[in-house]
Formats: sequence, C-alpha cells, structure tokens
Amino acid sequence: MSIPQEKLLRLYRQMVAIRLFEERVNDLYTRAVMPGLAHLYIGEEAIAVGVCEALRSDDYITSTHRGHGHCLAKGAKPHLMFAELLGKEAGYCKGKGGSMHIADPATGNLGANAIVGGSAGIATGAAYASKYLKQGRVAVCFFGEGALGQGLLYEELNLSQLWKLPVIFVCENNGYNEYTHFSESTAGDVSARAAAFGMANETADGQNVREVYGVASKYIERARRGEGPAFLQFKTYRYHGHHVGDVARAYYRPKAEEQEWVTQRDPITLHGQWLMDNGIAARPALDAIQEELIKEMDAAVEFAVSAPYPDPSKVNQDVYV
Amino acid sequence: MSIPQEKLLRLYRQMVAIRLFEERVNDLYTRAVMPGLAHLYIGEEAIAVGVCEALRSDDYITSTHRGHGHCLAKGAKPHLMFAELLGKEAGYCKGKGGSMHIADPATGNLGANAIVGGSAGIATGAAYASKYLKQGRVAVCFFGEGALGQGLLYEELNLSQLWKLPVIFVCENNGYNEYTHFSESTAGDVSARAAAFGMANETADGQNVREVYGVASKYIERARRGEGPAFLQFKTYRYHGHHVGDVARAYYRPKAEEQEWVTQRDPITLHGQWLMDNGIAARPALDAIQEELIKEMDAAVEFAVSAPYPDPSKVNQDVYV
Amino acid sequence: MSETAAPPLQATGVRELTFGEAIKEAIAEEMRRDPKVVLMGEDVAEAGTTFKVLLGLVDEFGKDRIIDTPISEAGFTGIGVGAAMTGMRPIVDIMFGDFLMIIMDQVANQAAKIHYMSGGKWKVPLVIRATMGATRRSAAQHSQSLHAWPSHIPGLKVVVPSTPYDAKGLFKAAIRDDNPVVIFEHKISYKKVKGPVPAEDYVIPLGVADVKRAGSDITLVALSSMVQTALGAAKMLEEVGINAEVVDPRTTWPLDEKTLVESVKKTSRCIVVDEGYFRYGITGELASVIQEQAFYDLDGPVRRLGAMHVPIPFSPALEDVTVPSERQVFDLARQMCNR
Amino acid sequence: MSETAAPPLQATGVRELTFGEAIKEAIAEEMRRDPKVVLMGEDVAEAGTTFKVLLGLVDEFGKDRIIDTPISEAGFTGIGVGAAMTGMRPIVDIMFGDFLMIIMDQVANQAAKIHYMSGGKWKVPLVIRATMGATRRSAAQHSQSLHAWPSHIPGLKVVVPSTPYDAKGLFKAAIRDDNPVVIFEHKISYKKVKGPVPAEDYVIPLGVADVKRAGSDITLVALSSMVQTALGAAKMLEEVGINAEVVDPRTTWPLDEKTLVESVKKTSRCIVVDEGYFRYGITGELASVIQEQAFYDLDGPVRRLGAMHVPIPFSPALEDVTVPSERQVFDLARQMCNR
Ligand SMILES: Cc1ncc(C[n+]2csc(CCOP(=O)(O)OP(=O)(O)O)c2C)c(N)n1
Ligand SMILES: Cc1ncc(C[n+]2csc(CCOP(=O)(O)OP(=O)(O)O)c2C)c(N)n1
Ligand SMILES: [Mg+2]
Ligand SMILES: [Mg+2]
Repeated sequence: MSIPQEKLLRLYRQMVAIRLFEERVNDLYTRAVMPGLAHLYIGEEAIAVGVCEALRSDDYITSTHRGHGHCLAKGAKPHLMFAELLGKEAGYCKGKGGSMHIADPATGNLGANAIVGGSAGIATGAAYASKYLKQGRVAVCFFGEGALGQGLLYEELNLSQLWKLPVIFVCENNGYNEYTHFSESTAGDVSARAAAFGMANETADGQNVREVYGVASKYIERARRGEGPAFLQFKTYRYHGHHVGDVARAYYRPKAEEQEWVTQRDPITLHGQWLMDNGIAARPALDAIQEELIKEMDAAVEFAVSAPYPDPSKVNQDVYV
Repeated sequence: MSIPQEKLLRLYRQMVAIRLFEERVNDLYTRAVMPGLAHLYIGEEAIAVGVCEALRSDDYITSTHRGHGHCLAKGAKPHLMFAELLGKEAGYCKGKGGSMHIADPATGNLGANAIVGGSAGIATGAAYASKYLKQGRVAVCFFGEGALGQGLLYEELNLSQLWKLPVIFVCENNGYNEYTHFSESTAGDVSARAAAFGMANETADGQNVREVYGVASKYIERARRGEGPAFLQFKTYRYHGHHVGDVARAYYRPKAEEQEWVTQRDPITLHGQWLMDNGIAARPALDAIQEELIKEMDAAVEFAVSAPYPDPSKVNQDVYV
Repeated sequence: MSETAAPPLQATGVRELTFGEAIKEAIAEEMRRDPKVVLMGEDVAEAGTTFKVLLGLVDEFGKDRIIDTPISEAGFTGIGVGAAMTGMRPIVDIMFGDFLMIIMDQVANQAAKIHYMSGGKWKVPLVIRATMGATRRSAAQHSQSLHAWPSHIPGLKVVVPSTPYDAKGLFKAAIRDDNPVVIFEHKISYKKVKGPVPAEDYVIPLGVADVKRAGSDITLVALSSMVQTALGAAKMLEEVGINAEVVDPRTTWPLDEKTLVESVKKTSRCIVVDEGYFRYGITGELASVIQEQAFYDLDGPVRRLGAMHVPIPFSPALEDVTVPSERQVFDLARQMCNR
Repeated sequence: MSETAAPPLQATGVRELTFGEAIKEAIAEEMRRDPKVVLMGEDVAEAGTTFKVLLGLVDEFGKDRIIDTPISEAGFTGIGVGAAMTGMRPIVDIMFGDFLMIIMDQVANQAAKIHYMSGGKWKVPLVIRATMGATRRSAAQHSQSLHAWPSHIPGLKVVVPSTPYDAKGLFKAAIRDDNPVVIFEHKISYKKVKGPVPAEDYVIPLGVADVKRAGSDITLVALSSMVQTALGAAKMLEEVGINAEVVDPRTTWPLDEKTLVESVKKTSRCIVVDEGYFRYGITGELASVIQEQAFYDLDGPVRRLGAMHVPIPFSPALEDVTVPSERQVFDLARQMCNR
C-alpha cells in the first residue's frame, strides 16, 4: 500500500512528539516535579502512531497504564497532558486522573486504564454502540501482552466476534509483564488465542510504523465495513523501565538486549532513514521537525509547571453527574 | 483399547445407577418432597461414568450445578446424596449444601459448584498441590460448554499448561446454556480455545461410554506421567429441562431434536446393545442389574425421606474451622 | 415524601401489579420512550430471564434490544460500561446478585470511577440489575443480598425497592439517571408482593425515603423484603398497643438521612432491619447515621437485625432461621418499648 | 491483651524492623517451619513484589515456593483455593488491594463458603495478601482500602495490622489458621512504620484487640495506618489536657467487641477512624457495636472519620484531603471533650 507523502511525514512527526514528551516526563520525575510514577512509551511509538493514523478522529480508543503515546497519537494536546501528569487543574482530568487515566471525549479517547485488561469491555461496548447507532465508528483497544492473562479479554473476544462488532484488539507485545518475560507467563501462541474465536488476526513488526499503519488500516476499514473485529499483535520493546522508577533492570533483562533494540530497531531512526533513502525528506527537514517539536514540548512543560493545583474544595465534585 | 469385561459391565451399571437416581430426583421434585430445584444429568451419563472409571479413587474431581452424575460416578453413596438433596442432617453436607454443592473428601470430590466455571481454579489448584506434593493424583474439572463464556477458564488453561499441571478439563457440550443454543453464545471452535494455549485436546462422542473411557484414560495417564493437562470435549444432550422445573421447552429446542437423542443416541441403550451384540451380557443379566439398582435406589430414597432435618441450632456451625 | 407512598390520586388506571410486573412495565415504558435503552443478559429474550420477569418484552422490542448474552457477566457488563459512555443507556441483567462478585471490577473500579477520573468528562448512564433474597432453597451461592458492597463505593447509586409502586418509579429514575445505578430486585417479591401501580408515567427521585407506615412509638427502618417484614411486625405490635413507624430509605445511596433521623427523633426508638449479612453492611451504616444525629432523642441504643452472619444454608430447617422474621422484629420492638 | 502491645520481655533479640521487614520475616519463618507454605503472585520472586517487600525470599526458598504468576489474579487465587483444600497452605499475593475486585468470586463465593457448604468436610487454609492505603499519588484504581468488603462476608477472617510487631504475629497466625484469611498491608507503612520485633517465633491470636495507648477521656478506635494517626492526635490532645485511649481491633473479623466496649464504657466518648471509604464500611459496624453495648455510658454519639466518600484523586492537592488527618481527629476529639 502506498502512503501519501504528507502522511509519511506526519507518522515521523508524531513518533518524535511522543518520544520528546516521554523524555520530559522522565525528567519531571527525576527532578521530583511529577507526583507518583509513570510508564514510558519510549520505543513503542510506531504502534500508537501507526494505528491512530489509520483512525478517524471520531473513532474510539481505550488505553493503558502505558498510555501517553496512545493519547498523543489520537490527538491529545501535550500541555493539557503535562498539566494532568502534574496534578494541575488545567489537566485533561482536572488533576483527578493523572498519568494512568488521561481521557478526552474530543479525541475519542475513552480513557487510559490502570487495571490491566480493564478496558477490553469498554472498547467492545463503544464498538457495540457504534454498530447499534449505525455510526460507522471503530474502537481500538490497546493493551500489553500481559493482559493476555486476564480472563475478561477472552470474554470480549468471544462477544465481539459473535456480534461482529467494529473493535480492534491491539496487543503491544514488548516482551515483558513488569519484571517477568512474557514467555514465563504465556503458554502457546498469542494470535492463536484470537483465531480460536474465529477472529481475524495478524502479527506484525511494531517497530516499522509504515507496516503498523498498513496492517491497522486494513483491519480498521474491514471493521468499518461491518465485517467484524480483529486482533493485531505488534512486536515491540520498551527502552526504559516498567515505570520511571525501574532503573536497575539487569536482574530481569540483559543490557545487551536493550541495546540491540535501541540501536538496531528504533522506530524513529528506522523511519527517518527510510524517508531519506526514499528521497521524501532530507536530514535538515527531519531536524527541523524535531526542533519545532522540542519548542512545543518545552512550552507545554512550562505551561504545566506554572499552572495552579486544583482547589481542595474541588475534591468532591465530579463524583456524580 | 480393549476394556476388561467386568469394567464394561461396571460402566453399564454406573450409568443405570445415575439414570435411576435422577429419575427419583425428578419424582421427589414433582411430589414436592425436595426443596428447591435440581439439574438432571439424564442423557449425559456416559461422560461422568467413562471419565471417573479412568480415575483412581484418590484422584480429584470438581463438579457443576448438574453434578449428581459426577458425584455418583466418583463413588458417592446414593442414600447420603438423597439425604443432602432433601436437606437432611444425614446428607453429605449435613443439609447445608444441597443439590449444587455435594462434596466428599472420601471420594476426592472437591465439590459441585453453583457458579458456572467457578471450579476451574479449584481443580487446577488441586492438580498443582498433587504435583508439588508429588502425589501423582490427577484432577478432573467437569463443566458445561456454557462455562466457555467465563474468563476464569482461560486463565486456568494458561496457568495449567504453563505449569504442566495434571488437570483434565472436561467440557460436557450438551448444546445448550440454559435456554440458549450454544451456537448463539460461542464463536469459533471450542477445542481450538484449548489448542491456542498449546494444550492437548480431543473431541469425542459423549454418548459412547467406551469411547469416553478410552479418551479419558489416555489423557489422564498422560497427565499422571507429568506430561501436562488436557482439554476434552464430549458432545452430549440433556433429555430433561435445564432444571426440573423447565418443562415447556418447545420455545428453545424442538421436540424432534429431543426425541432423536433419546431414541437414537441414548448411552445406556447403546452400551447395553453393544454388550449383547458382543456376547458380554444377555438381556436378562442387564435387567438383573437394573432390578438390583432399583431396589438400592428406592431404599436410598426411603432412607432420605425418613431421615431427620438438622436442628436449627446447627445453622452457625461449620462457618469457621 | 409520603405522597409517593400511595399512587397519586389523579393517577389514570391504577392496577394491582406484582413486583415483577411493575419492573417489566418500567423497562418497557422506558424502552418505548428512548431507543437508546437496551437490556442484555443471559436468557433475557425468549426465556424472559430465569425468573420469567421479562416474558414478552422481546416480542415488542426484538432481539436487538433485548439481548441474550453468553455466560460472561464481566464481559457484557464491560460492554454496558463502554456503550453507556458512547451514547447508549444499557441495562445489564446479571440474574443472581451473587454473580456481582464476578463483575465488581467493571462496576466498582470502572463504571463507578470513570466520571470522576475523567474530571467529569465522561459519564456512564448504566443500570445494573441484580437480585437478592434467600429462602428459595438455592443455597450459599444463589441467595445472597449483597447491596452493601456497591453502597460502599463512591460513584455508584444503589436502589433497593420494596413495593411494585416504588419498583416502577425508581427503576424509571435509574434508567434516566446519568450515573451508574445498581438495582437490587427481591426474587421472592417478584410474584409474592402485589400492589397498586399507575399505568401512567411517573418517576420516584433517587434519595427520597418513604414512610410506609406512620407511627409514634418506635421506628422500624427497613429495605426491600424487610419492609414487608416490618409492616407485619407493626401489625402485631399494634395489637399490644405499640404504634410503630416503618421507614423505607428505598435507596442506600443517595441516602435520605433527614427522613430517617426525623422519624427517630419523633419515636426515640429504632430498629434497622435488612436481609443482607449482618456485619459491616447496611444496618451498621444506617444505625450509625441515626445515633449520630438523633442520639439525644434516643431512649436507648439503635438496634439492628440482619441476615445471620453465616453462608446461606440449603436446608429449609436452617435457611429459614437466617432471615429476620416478623416475630424477631416484634419481640425486639416490644422489649425496647418495654410492654 | 496489652502484653501483646509491646514485645514480651523475655524476647530474644528484639530488633527495630520496618512494617515490610516484619511481614517478610513472618513469611520466611512460616515457610521454614512448614514446606506446605508457598507464595504466589505477580513478580514476587526475583523482583520481590512491586513493593520490593519480599526481596531475597526466592533465594532461600526457590522459584517452586516463591512463584511468579501471569497477570491472572482470579486464576491464581482459584489455584490457591484448590491447593489449600488439598494439603497446601498457599499465600496468594494480589499486589494492589484494588484488584480484590477481580477475585471476589474466588474469595467470597468459593473460599469463604466451601467449609460451610461441605458441612465442614473441606477446609481452605488460604492467606490472601492485599495492600491498602492512599497518598501514593496512584489515583483511583491503585489507592483503595477495601477491607470492609471481605469483612462483610461470613467465612472469611480479615487482618488489618498497624505495627511491625502486630504484622509479624498476626501474619504467622493467619498462615497457621485453617480458614481463609485476607490480610491488608498498608503500602506507606512498609517503609515508614518502624518498631521493635522479636527475632523469636510468636503468634498473635486473631480476634484480640490491642490498646495502643491507655487513656481515660476518650477512646480512639483505629485500624492500620489510622492507628498512627490516632496516636499522633493523642499526643496533640495530651497538650490540651485530654488523655485519649487508642484501641486497635487488629482484625475486623473475628472482632474483639469486648475490648472496644470496655474502653468506651470507661471513657464515655468514642471516635472510630478508618482509611476505607466512609459509607457502609468499617466505621459503621464498629460505631454500631459500640453504641449498642455502651450506650448508657456514652456522653454523646459515637463519631466516625473515614476516607472521604469520593474515588481517590491523583492530584496531591486533592488526595491529601481525602484521608483522615491527626488534625481532624484532634479537632473532633477536643470538641467532644469540650475543652
Ligand atoms: C489487574 C491488574 N493486575 C496487575 C496490575 C499491576 N501491573 C501494572 S502494569 C503490569 C504489567 C503489564 O504488562 P503488559 O500488559 O505487558 O504491559 P506493559 O507494561 O508491558 O506495557 C502489572 C502486572 C494491574 N495494574 N492490574
Ligand atoms: C457465573 C454464573 N452465571 C450464570 C449462572 C446461571 N446458570 C446456571 S446453569 C447455567 C447454564 C450453564 O450451561 P452449561 O455450562 O452449558 O451447563 P449445562 O446446564 O448445559 O449442563 C446458567 C447460565 C451461574 N450459575 N453462574
Ligand atoms: Mg508487556
Ligand atoms: Mg450446556
């Protein structure tokens, strides 16, 4: 499938934006400016970007504890996300949600979720509503391979296939559930688990943003046509710790393995190289994109840091409609 | 596989015993002697009998809401079961459990369960203990195909395969979840759901007790050798309603369908015929077995009906050890 | 409040309906009003639920709106949550309230918190139907009354109706509410409890208690099936000259503290009766609220009667003694009024 | 009871340990005593749990006894139930107490009822480790204190320790108990709370409250983290001449009513403080029990302080006001003692 030039450049820009965003999150944590913890998406950018590029703005997504990339790729504004991460009133959730609960109706983001696999039903329900209301919207459920351990996922695979709902289950297989290699937690074959329900499925390289975009587009449009759900597995890797505090990782994964992915499989480097090799953009153009985004992200952090905290009196608002 | 003669006869006897037991349960309900409801196993006898015949007496089973057949096949005494069904002190559970909770450590019966799929973890846990304690015991988890809707089952399939536990998942597919045909609740292929976890699996005729016994023996011994769990699907049919009160069934399944199974696929008739065709037993011998069991069952009902109810003061005993 | 105790006088066509019929009518009326209302659960369509309460609805609304599901309570409750966020008003039916234990993450970690976690941006207009009540000889896993659990969780509303009139009005309010609402229907009441119900459309606001019987000597606070028990006890008490007031909160959350407290301030005595497990449940909260706010008007401690703190046994000889009886309420009330 | 408040004098080698170290020591000692004790959960082995509390245990006991599981809380809890029935003494670790919502069927429909449903024939010596406590900036799904839920269910025992000494003694008792026990460990206390712990083997029986501070003017009943809060408030109260008694039930079930009631009869005033949601939870039951049994000795109503009845917010500016503070306890106590 041939991807128009400006799309190819947007794929690059979006990945860089997420990378820069997450680097600043890590910095805010290290400088003790951010309360709590955060799970960085660095290394996995191609999945969120490739999938969301294939979605309409009124399509839905559900996200995870590692959700910043999904939210940004679906159109979230960095300054409102930083504000939420810092617990400020100006944040997407007025500071009530934080890193693991960014939600935004304006961009179809049904919310990140701190319960592993917890959003499988929500995404399936949004797909059900879209079908019932004949809206032609598709819902994407992002989840890590660790969610394969949650029974709820299988109930939703069965229900969505049975009812031919326009939901796409996107398994981001980064090889680890927290500090455990997924081979120690996962028997058999991942995609066979979807195939068992008669669900369309495909496994692809999560570090190649064009491949992700291509595969996602194919199944998203299929779902939009009413031909049913799909299960997509993308092989990827998280460069940083399970969360920002997970720095000494040698006991559960070799440094060499990390190095190999960072140096050989980086989705941004690979796509940038491809853009240059194919004469779509020269280095200066790519650098310019990065420069521009750095300014944007620094300004966004600025905004968030100087934004006020919510007044304590707001604590019991928004409990009920 | 060739089955010794006395085993072939015991298979017949056990099936007849369950049939006669259940007929009396239905009668006790109809005559308003039994409190509450019960789910009859009539039509499915070959599965419990074939599987339990392949088990050691110290092996474990977990049972379901439709559990009388499993309990009897594993060695439960009819008079103590009838007593439990009538809520009498002499019952297996002192009247505290009733039809859906018959349990008996003496026969390795970990208990029937009123939560669909609720015993998948218990059976897997018993298999785990057997492996850890090096006891060589196998645990069988009986469940109806409706339990395929419960996420817990998939968690246990993954865990038991991952840890190579000696547990056998026996899916009794009688085609209906209560009043809904399983095709309306089940997407894809049933045994593929186990295969997806890399689990050994086989589908067989649940009306042929010799076939059930053969398949069960093969996988039970394999599990006992430490080669891991298995998933067995047996196709069967329940002759009566979902429970004793479900009499007008035409709205969810055709009378003709019921008739076909009752007249063409009855496990007792088929095995009896086979025994005669193969010169293992003549009609009089089979009739004798039946006569003897009728006496035993009637005596068991007698015992239960005349047994006393527990004293109300016992109500708060057995809450804690 | 008391105008909701009996049907409004101007009510057109008041019929005598059973508790179950009133619930079915509420659902049917709301489904006619609003095409976004759908109901899903196991065997809800042709079978009309295990309790046969919804028989016939599928004929009017079809299988796209009265939806049979696989045996996946967590799965379809999750679908209900997502559908509620995206324009629907789903009712999920989990049959036996005991099965709440399977769906609590979807109910209490997801549905209850989404509005708050999103800073008020998403809402979840979901109704969860659950049943409650023992003495059906269904044993420990099919007889529980678990309304205390969702009542403990901020973000949920909990409805526990006792009469056909209340059931219709409260159920309609629950469906129109923009928050997740768990409604507990008493199984035995489905057929056993009858009462006048207007054919017309009416809603009973959530959070308004109802005085089911006015009295002056003692207040009996009761929910669901225990309202009938309390009314029965009140009759017995009348014969010994004790005039009991029976107050039904109707919803555990929001909670109409004012009506409860005013009644007790008036009578100076109170027994809270509930069919849920006795410990760390409904009676503890209600008794605490009352003693906190009416302490100086109380003659003695607020007393409580709940289901015996044991798993519910199968044998009739045992099960019947686990649920508070008219006799127990009568004896305790009489002793408190020392007559 | 009070002899358990401080380590027995004859204690050999009393060390200062953190709350987390005491729990690890209890588990290690029991695993040495009894090969049938195993522990399973997510990242419990090399990672020593998400909270690092069990670091090193796997080196001594190996991966067959400190078992890493998939992210299947219901799945491995079910395995724990079955294994407990068949000769093991498993400890299942569900990490954040919020995940209890995923396993409640296995805990409350299965483990809690099996002994009773089987007429006493099967037993389930299972320990379920859960955490509780807010102010870690983990937001609504990782900060709850849900000890009220299992406390509502007959058949379960519920342990809520507040000090390292109690944690070790109660955890060992829980492991040796033949019933299913849910133990709630306060996350912040793991590192923050330190105290003397004997190196020797000792158990604290479940169902025995402990007077953490003797006093005469008012009784502060508190559990877990709130014991520290109550003790802090007691210090502040001392400065204004109010002598507060702090009573820690230590287990919500079995419940040592006697010790609570005796204290309140003596002081005639009581505040119950808990970190769980305020409504239909721990404080309601404890306040009810106390007013039922000590009513005529009470100066005024039993008062309650619990976590604000809202989902737990992320922002520090909001989260901190949801948990009862020393200041709140102090102000309320002072007002009640009108000084
Ligand atoms: C139900 C549940 N169990 C456990 C956790 C704790 N936890 C948070 S993230 C995580 C690992 C998730 O691994 P994976 O799904 O592969 O996502 P990744 O972190 O690799 O992106 C765990 C166990 C949780 N949040 N929810
Ligand atoms: C978790 C749960 N959901 C629903 C029910 C109600 N229920 C009891 S039996 C049954 C149907 C079970 O069908 P299947 O598993 O095929 O067993 P069968 O009755 O056909 O033997 C249902 C829905 C239940 N007991 N537990
Ligand atoms: Mg992962
Ligand atoms: Mg079936």
